[in-house]
Amino acid sequence: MLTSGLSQQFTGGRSEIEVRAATVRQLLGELDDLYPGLGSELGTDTAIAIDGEIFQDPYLEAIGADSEIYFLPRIGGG
Amino acid sequence: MTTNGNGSTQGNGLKWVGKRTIRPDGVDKVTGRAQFGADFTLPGMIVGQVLRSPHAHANIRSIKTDKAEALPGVKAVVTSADFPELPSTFEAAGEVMLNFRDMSCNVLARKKVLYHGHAVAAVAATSVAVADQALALIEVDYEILPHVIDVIEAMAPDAPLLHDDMFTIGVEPTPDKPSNIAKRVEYGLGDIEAGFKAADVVVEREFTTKAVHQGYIEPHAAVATASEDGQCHIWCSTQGQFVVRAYVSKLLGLEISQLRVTPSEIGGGFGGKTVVYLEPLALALSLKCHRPVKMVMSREEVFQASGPTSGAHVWVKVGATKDGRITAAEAVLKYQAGAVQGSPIMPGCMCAFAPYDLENVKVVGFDVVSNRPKVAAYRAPGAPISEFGVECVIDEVANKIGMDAIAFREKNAAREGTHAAYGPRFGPVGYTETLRVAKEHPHYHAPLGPNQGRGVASGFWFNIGGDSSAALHINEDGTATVISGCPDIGGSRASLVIMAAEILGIDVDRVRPIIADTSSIGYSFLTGGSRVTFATGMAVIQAAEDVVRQLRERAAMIWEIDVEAVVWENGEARPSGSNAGEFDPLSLGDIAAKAGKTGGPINGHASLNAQGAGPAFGTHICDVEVDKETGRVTVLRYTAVQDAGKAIHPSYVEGQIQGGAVQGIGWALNEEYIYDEKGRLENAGFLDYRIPVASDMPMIDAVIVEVPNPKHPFGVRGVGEVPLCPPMAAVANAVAAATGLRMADLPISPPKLLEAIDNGL
Amino acid sequence: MVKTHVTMTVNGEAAELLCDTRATLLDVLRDELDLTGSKEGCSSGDCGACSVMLDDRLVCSCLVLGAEAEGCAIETIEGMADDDRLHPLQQTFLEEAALQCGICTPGFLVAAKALLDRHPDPTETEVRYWLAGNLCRCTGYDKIVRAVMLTAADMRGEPR
Amino acid sequence: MRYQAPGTIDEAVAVLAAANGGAQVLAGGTDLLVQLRAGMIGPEVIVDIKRIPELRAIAVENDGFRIGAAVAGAEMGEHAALKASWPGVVEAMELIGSTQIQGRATPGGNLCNASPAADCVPAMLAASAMCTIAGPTGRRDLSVGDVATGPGQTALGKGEFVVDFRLPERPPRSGDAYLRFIPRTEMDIAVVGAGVNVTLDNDGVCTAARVVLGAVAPRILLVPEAAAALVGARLDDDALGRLDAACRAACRPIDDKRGTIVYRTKVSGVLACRAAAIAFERARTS
Repeated sequence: MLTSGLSQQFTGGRSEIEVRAATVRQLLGELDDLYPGLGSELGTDTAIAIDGEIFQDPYLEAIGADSEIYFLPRIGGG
Repeated sequence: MTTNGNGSTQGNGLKWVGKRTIRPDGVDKVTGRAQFGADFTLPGMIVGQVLRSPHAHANIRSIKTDKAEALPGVKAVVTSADFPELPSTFEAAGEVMLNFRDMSCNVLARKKVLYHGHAVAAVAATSVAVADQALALIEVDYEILPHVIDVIEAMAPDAPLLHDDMFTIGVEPTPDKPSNIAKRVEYGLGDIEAGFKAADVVVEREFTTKAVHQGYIEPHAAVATASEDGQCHIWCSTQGQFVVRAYVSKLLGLEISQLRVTPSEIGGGFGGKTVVYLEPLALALSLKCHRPVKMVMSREEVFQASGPTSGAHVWVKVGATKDGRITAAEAVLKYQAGAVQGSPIMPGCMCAFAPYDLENVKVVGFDVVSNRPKVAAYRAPGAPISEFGVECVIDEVANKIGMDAIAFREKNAAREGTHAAYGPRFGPVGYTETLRVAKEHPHYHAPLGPNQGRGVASGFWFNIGGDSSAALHINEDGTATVISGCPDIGGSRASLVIMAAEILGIDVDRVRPIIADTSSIGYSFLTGGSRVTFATGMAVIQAAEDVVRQLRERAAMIWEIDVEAVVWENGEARPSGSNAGEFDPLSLGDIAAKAGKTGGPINGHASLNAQGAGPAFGTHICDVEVDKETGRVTVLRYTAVQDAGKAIHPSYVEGQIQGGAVQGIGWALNEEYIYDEKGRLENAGFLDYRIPVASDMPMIDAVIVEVPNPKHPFGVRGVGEVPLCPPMAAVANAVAAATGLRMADLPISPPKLLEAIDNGL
Repeated sequence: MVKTHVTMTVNGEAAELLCDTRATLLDVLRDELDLTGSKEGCSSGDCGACSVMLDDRLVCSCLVLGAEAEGCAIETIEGMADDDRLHPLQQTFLEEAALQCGICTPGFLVAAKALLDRHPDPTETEVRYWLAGNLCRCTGYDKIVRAVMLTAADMRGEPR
Repeated sequence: MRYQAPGTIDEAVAVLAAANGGAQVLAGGTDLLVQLRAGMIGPEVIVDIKRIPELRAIAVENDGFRIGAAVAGAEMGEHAALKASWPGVVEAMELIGSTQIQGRATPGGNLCNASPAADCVPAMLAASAMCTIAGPTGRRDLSVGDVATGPGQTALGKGEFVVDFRLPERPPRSGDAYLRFIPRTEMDIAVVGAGVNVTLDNDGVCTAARVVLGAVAPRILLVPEAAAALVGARLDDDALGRLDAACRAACRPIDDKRGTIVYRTKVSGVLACRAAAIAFERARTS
């Protein structure tokens, strides 16, 4: 499970973290426990790619046992 | 123009999807009847004008408005003192997070003017002449400060500082000195050092691009009215009535329910009408005088004070093996944000290498403020800039290893399952199909004459989904009305009614669309990011399916059979089979006529947050001829291939591709913001900000490839953004082929190219 | 404010008004006569969105004073369709999707009609140069030029 | 601001005199209205000269042409005889702006706007055009080259205005041409302009020439050295080389948003040579 860009300042540069969670909401909670502030940071303005599919407003989306998750900035557009 | 169907299963058996129908709003727009922003009037309406900064950077010691207020005919004057001071925090507004202190400061300068043309005060008066006199009576005491325009100069430690509270985000530890660098971002995979070691050929180059304006022909315009009980209404030209409502209510401290926003027809936006400029000013003025206030920007104001996209400095390094495999790719991007933070640096970084399957990649980006207007979105915000540099270097690498430019791209192309440079794996994508179609296109094999050259470049954009609402009303006679909340900027009404007619199985002419104001339809995010046909289309489809379900229920009631025994086909309810019973089919009209007797009106609704937007790729081919005595570049032939997923209305898909390509050619050859030594914009008009004219261009062959997006019922991806990504590199690569010169600084204007030719650069 | 008395014919109808001497013909059409089909894109003659016919000459109405129109015959986009029948150019623009946002469309139609009234058989290059004073940012001009060429052929009675 | 549209030259002179300095002459208005809108000018009275019949006429006169100062560019382009005799002058006028601008823009306005980049003036000067100026003290003649004295400055006195242009009779075996460079194909202000007018003998040797450059100095530039490079020569590489060098040497351009000193200097020679080639060809076939 990878995070990149800004959130690295919370994990001290670590970009790959294993977490047990069944939904995005649980995942963010777990991350906050590991790295205080990270979960809420990611919860506010971040999109999540779960196994390649990007969710702009993730919250209750289900996460599989070995799902690959990426945190991305939300995309706007012209 | 041809359509390369690509085994799109969704393409089969469709009655309306893919047809070139007449757009529902067309007649109004060819007769002059359509009402755009500046065409709207209200009884008792007065006009507002804006006082703008003559300086690039200055402290505002004081603003005296008493003389202006005393002028007969002046009804209201506003300055930043009339706007609540907002904290510098990112807050949700509709779908996006924004720093409202920055937005407020851009709408009206507070304490400081940050660019030439920055709004300082606004006046409402009984006529433009009186308003202009009043502006002249406003006394602003400026303390002029040193300014900085260029992005590299703005990053220098001793550069004039725009914001003394700006400490670069994204570097550890956070700097203790403020700077003009708002943010540093980084993306990467693998080990680039090892990757470059494994390369046989490495190409490294610096590029610069200039700030360019979206160049919509309709200037910003708004009419606002506020009643004595605080109820407010804005009519304006915008890409999103709901974001105008969110922004203006936040900027003026209103409750959202107090404000209703009605979008006019919109005369172009390309991302530039996703923010607010006049709307909050007009409403603030109306809140003071309770008269409807109309404000329209002049073309000069549009250039001075509305958002161009970033100018940038781009460094790209790519390494590859002799047999054409990219081993490492690296880029550093420095984007101008304008006067306040918020350049499209993140998408710029994410898109830079997105078309390629790379094991080792690193992109670092900087968001940099300088004394220019705040940038606004412009088609695929940020992507065309980084992709220009990357696609030029890709071309050079291919040349160095003696490989065909398309073959080299094919060998490294992102496919389904490829890890995008920004992380996640791609689902089904059509990049390789666009390359194949480009390679097989006659254009790619046509002979070239002396001083002529051919260039190829590709482009990528994510496309987005997001919040959309739609309603579908069945009228008593069986006709239908589709109601959506997204302004129609380039034919989306046509695609929405096509999708509704397809699901209902009725004639497309029996479905009429309207675009509702913020009080008449559920929240819908703006028209942008190539999302309307995808996301709002999804909402329309779901609303239509909701209606079909109700129609089957009504038919079941009329026939007194189980609803499961009723099917909906070609606009009629039929018994599912002989055992369901023998009934004559009921048309939509038959059922609509009995609606009152079977439970009341039949209406469908859908509100959703569309996920699963399909990433899209395009590949362009450009032929140019260079006049080596004058440095003029003439575009002789242009072909643009793009994966649309599914073209609901092919003509408007082609139109998006052709328009984007020509905007990109303008960006490549002539368009730029020119500043004098005092930091004043020198070319704030269509005379010297040179957008392409009809006689500059050849026909643009738009070729649609269809690799369906599995997440959309018809396979739609979205088309509006991608076409602006490839052209700058396609033109630069063609110029390189014609002259042997690598022009790395845009625009490739005649003086620049002639100098390079004469110095054999 | 000094006003000038002006009488003119607009789309065949007599119009009489007092206009501010600084007001352009475009201001008069839009603000006094409520003919908002002619658009203001630049007010400097660079975009052509305000194109009208003045005594059978194609002009930018933003570069003509209202007062100058005294005694003149003006034709605007509002006068292009004949009762409920669209002009062939209007019809072809719809069929060929030669408009996207639509803000430049009235100017293009007025300018294209002026071309076809003079030159029924223009080359693509002639069409592109004749229309060079009409800016369009949406279409890249392709479908507009095609629509004008196609209409010219139709009006010459050539089979498509 | 008042608007007046006199019907005769004398009326116009009277109106202008009465306004003593506060008046602005309006011909096509394609520059004037932009300046008015931008607040660059604020006249008390606008004097529209388009209602004066003589100023709207093109007449053949002692085998030359008399062109009213308020004739529109499109009208010059539609005048077959004028276009046949002075194609360079007509094409220069027709280069100004769009079809829409051509419906209004006039040679009088182009001259009196006194822009160093005016398109029709170099061609007119190459053609040795004279203009008639009317004023309180009567009429006088002035070469088109002497009307503009600097950017935005003219030699016209209070109450004076340009009435018409006079093009001489077209001599046999002579031809003219005008070329300009702009970044786009239309709608821009000239970065460099070059007008050439030549007369040849039966062997195709140049016996007389005038070469004029635009947008490379504060005023439109008549370049006798460039003309000398052509006189006595056929259109060969030597002559073109001398023409090119003479033009570059004569340039005194500036760097601005439309072009650089280096660029304007180089391109002045390029355009002069290309215009000369067209003028020679026209002279040969005339």
